[in-house]
Amino acid sequence: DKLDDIISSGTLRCAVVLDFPPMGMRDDSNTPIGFDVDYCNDLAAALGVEAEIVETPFPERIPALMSGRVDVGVASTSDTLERAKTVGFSVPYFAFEMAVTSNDEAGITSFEDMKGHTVGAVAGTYEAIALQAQVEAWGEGSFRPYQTQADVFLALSQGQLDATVSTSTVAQANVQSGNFDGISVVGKAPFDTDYVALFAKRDEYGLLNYLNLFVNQQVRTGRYAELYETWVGGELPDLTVGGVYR
Amino acid sequence: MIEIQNVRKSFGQMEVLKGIDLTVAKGEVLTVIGGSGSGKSTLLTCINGLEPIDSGKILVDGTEVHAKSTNLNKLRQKIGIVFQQWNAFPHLTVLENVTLAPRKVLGMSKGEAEAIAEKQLRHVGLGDKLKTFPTRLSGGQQQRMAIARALAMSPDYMLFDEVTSALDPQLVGEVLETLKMLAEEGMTMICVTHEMAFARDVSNRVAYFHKGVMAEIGAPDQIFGAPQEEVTRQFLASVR
Amino acid sequence: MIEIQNVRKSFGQMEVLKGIDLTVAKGEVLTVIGGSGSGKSTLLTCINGLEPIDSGKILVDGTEVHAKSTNLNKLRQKIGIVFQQWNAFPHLTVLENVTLAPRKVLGMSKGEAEAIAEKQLRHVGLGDKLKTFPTRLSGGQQQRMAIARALAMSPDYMLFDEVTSALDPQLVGEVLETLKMLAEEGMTMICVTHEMAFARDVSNRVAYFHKGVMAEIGAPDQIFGAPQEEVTRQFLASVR
Amino acid sequence: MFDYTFQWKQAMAKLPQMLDGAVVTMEVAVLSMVIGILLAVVLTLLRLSGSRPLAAIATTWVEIARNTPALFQIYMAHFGVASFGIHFSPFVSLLIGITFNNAGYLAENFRGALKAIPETQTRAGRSLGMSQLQAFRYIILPQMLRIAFLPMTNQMVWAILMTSLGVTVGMNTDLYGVTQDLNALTFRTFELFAIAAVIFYVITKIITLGARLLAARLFRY
Amino acid sequence: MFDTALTANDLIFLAKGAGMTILVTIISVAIGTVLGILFGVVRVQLGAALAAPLTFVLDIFRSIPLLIQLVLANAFAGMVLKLQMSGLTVACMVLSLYTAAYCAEIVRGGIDAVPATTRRAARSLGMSWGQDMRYIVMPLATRVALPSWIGLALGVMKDSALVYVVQVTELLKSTQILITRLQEPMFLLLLCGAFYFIISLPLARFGGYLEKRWSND
Ligand SMILES: Nc1ncnc2c1ncn2[C@@H]1O[C@H](COP(=O)(O)OP(=O)(O)OP(=O)(O)O)[C@@H](O)[C@H]1O
Ligand SMILES: Nc1ncnc2c1ncn2[C@@H]1O[C@H](COP(=O)(O)OP(=O)(O)OP(=O)(O)O)[C@@H](O)[C@H]1O
Ligand SMILES: [Mg+2]
Ligand SMILES: [Mg+2]
Repeated sequence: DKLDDIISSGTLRCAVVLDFPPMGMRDDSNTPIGFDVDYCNDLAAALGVEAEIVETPFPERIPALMSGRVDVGVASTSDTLERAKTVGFSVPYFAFEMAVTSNDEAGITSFEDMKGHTVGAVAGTYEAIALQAQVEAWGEGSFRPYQTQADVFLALSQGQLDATVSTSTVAQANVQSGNFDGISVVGKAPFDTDYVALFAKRDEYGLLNYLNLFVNQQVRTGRYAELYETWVGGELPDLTVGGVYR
Repeated sequence: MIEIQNVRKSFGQMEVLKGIDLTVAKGEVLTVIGGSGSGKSTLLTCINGLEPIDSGKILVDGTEVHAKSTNLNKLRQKIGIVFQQWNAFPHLTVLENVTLAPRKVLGMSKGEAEAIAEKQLRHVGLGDKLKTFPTRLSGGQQQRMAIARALAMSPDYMLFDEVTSALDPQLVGEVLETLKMLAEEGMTMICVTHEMAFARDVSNRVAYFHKGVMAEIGAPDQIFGAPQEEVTRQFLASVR
Repeated sequence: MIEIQNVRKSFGQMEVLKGIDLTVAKGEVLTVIGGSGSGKSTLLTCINGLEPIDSGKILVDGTEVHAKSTNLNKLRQKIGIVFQQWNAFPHLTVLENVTLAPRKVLGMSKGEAEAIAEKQLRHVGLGDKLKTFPTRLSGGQQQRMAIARALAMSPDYMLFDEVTSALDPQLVGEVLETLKMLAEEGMTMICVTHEMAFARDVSNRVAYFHKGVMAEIGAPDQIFGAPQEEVTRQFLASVR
Repeated sequence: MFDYTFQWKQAMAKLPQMLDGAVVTMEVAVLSMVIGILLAVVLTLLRLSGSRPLAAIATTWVEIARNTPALFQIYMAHFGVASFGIHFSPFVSLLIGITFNNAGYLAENFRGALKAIPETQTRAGRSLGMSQLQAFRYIILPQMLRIAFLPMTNQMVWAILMTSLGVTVGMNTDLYGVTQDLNALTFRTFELFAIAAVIFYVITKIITLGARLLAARLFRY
Repeated sequence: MFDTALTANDLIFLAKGAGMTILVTIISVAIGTVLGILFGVVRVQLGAALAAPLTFVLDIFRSIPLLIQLVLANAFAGMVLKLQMSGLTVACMVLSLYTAAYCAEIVRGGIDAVPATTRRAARSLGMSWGQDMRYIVMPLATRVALPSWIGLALGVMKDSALVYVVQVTELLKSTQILITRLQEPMFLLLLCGAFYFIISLPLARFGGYLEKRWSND
């Protein structure tokens, strides 16, 4: 099966989104770095193979897997039920709070202030789907999906967007990077915690089982906390949900 | 009256008209003959101001054609011209070809213009071709249409530049007949042509052009019967 | 020997050859005359197998042209043909035009082919045009080049299809001279032509085609002097 | 080998949404063509104007339009010009990008078409007393449009295909954008895009067919 | 605008993207041209009626956005056929067929432009079909087709900007990556546009020159 294939091929190909700091990004020499990149490297090491980072834009993560271009996704992918009809998810390996970032000139200070403004997010993400639904519910303002997180923040700093909802880690990283003038994180978005999971083909039970155990081990060995401290910092998100079996 | 006074014109280095003097009176039919490149076409396009001149003067009914103040679009309305080829507007029907200028230039209504156009087209024998496109016409019919088109502007003068020379021999006759008819009606005309029989029969005077100079001008009998100049004699011998 | 036996050929609905019988002996010069659309060109292209036939037989030196087993490329090497429109290969020089087939079809070396080509080109009076491109040649020169090109394959038969009719009058003579020269050298030839003087002077027999039928065939004196058929008489009257 | 289960039913349920997207796609394409043709006429006139600076502007436009990717032009219309504080909505950015491209290619076609119209046509018009502009408007332009009609049809098809690039500037109401959004929700990539492909194919066929019928009506000569 | 954070490293990164653009273009144009010649000749040889199925298939590549072709080919190869293909392979396959579809039309036009009488003359000298094709049709058709073919090759280079959807990092994608890091969109986009322009313009001019030269004789 796939697990055997990976081990015998000697390479693990991970889909990673590289314009999603601090989860995935590039350093000054344009080499991929970030939480997801390290996570993939850890997984490869556990399997005893070489890691290969395949950059995929958000909308192309699942197609890349389905088309056999990658073996697993380590791409901050929300584990929605709709998607689980197509791919197999592991248990969550990370959890995001959603934050609102706005252009200072728009005068937005909270999630509710976004009503009536032009807002945007990355096409195909959990927050984009939720935000678009919210804009439709408000009945005013407009929603724009861009292809990459970079385009979203570029549009935001250019003033093409008034505000965006993104994972709080990404928002903090981008605001602190100093690349974007005149934007700030102004609050939380009242969306459910966005649990993200590793994914693989849904009929690869062996591999999925391995991924579940791997996520578990990462937490148990403290590696999860270590990576979190390196790339994000602050209070470690709890990956468990109370009151239900997983 | 068309008065041409010492007109000179060059294309680049080459002097094409070398001081032409010529007057055409109202009602006169002047035929211009001459070898290829002698400047006949150039003279016609200077008369209606399509080409600028280098020196001299051309007066049409007293108006100086190349004066800055002259409204050429207006002037050209009284000078009809028909060229050797590519006259028809291929995208318009015969009727539309003829009504276009009266409507857009003279501002006639569609009905008015069509009435005039139909009259002129019937005049040149194309009364049954109104809705046809020019590409469906023979060369002779196309030339007659071009004549009707010029006539529809009610010009006082008509200039014809070798209107039959691109036609098959059997089509030449019908076009010459039309010219003859116009001449008989008293239209003032300058015809550049290679049809010597036409020149002899129809024109009041014949001018012979040679290398940019009007070598000789006179009554047809004189030019064809007793040419004064050696070059005229040679030319006439070569075309006979 | 070329034997044509009851050949029929249609394009779609239209029957273009309606049962032609004709034999051309070695060394003979046959001229074919006839109105436009009478099937003359079609017959020639059937003889060298460029067009299939519907029924009947064509034999060239005993080989049936349209038999499945016949190697047409081989057969065509002994039948040279020159068409009405100049069909020079525009991307090749005159010399290359002539050497191409000997080299590629007969497998001659470049030197060999060039020797033959030069001989043939000198033969038709183009000895000084070897390196020229055909677009720089006059129509008459292009036709002569086409003749040299066909001759370079050392054909036993030559077919000529109105080789002069697309030429300006002053160029016709030089091409007819070349044909005459070939005839005098004993080449077996079928010439479709409108040049009656040539037909009379050069050919052994003249065939008159009318609407897909060979209406009459005989010695030039007979056809031109005392045609047997009414249609022949009418045709000759119309072209005189 | 074919153990992939196609879910056409689920995808077909989205057809109405995709057809709505197709309407937006058509809007962008038609608008970009209409404006593009007008601009191309202007560019052509500028290139003929005899004024060097004007001709240079027109030529630069044409060369950039023809020598850089359409995607680049659209991206530039959105993110590029925003550096100067000029903001266009995705719809407008896409429209500007495609129109810029159309105008450039069409201007080049028009120039070729003009060459094919004999000079004597203008002369004939002028000698009837028409002004330069009238001669262009009533005599040259109609003939030019006829000669350039086939290239114009091709450009229209390209305009339709180019609308798919709108997603890069945040467009999600056109056919491609709608399809991509649906894909993000359901991940039925193959089925959804196959349906989109069929819709695109049908649209382009309707356009080429329509153009052929239109040509038969318009150009009776 | 001219003080930029762009480093030599970034320029190399951009150059790599440009290299990828050129690589994809060369492979696709090469394969596409060979296929296009094949399809074009087959179309002419079979005649319009018999070649209708081929014409239909080729037409599809010209009637669907390239972006969709790429996404579909990617999804089909991976999800349905379960082939393990790199993005580069998929990109080159799709672009090759795309090129072939346009090239077939160009080839057909070129062959049709060779006068039938010239081909008859060749055949009547005893040349076989192949020899006629090789020595007469090909050189003549090339004159007609080459300028359009150059246009096509440049078109493919520009269209290769879309292969980012199958995870191939070509020039425009590299530019976007740098924009992410450096936040100098205008400067980087101009750089990127200049690059396309610099490759395209001389070739386009050359095509125009050939067209002018050959249309005269
Ligand atoms: N627009 C032009 N630019 C440059 N040279 C020109 C132009 N028009 C005419 N000429 C040249 O001017 C000379 C006179 O030309 P014109 O057409 O007046 O002669 P023509 O007497 O009408 O001859 P033809 O009988 O051949 O019509 C010729 O040598 C011609 O080549
Ligand atoms: N390839 C073709 N397809 C259809 N019809 C053809 C074809 N070639 C010739 N024809 C028709 O066959 C008839 C005979 O043509 P052919 O060329 O043999 O006449 P011809 O005697 O050579 O006439 P001409 O003196 O005009 O050359 C004509 O009506 C012509 O239109
Ligand atoms: Mg003249
Ligand atoms: Mg014939």
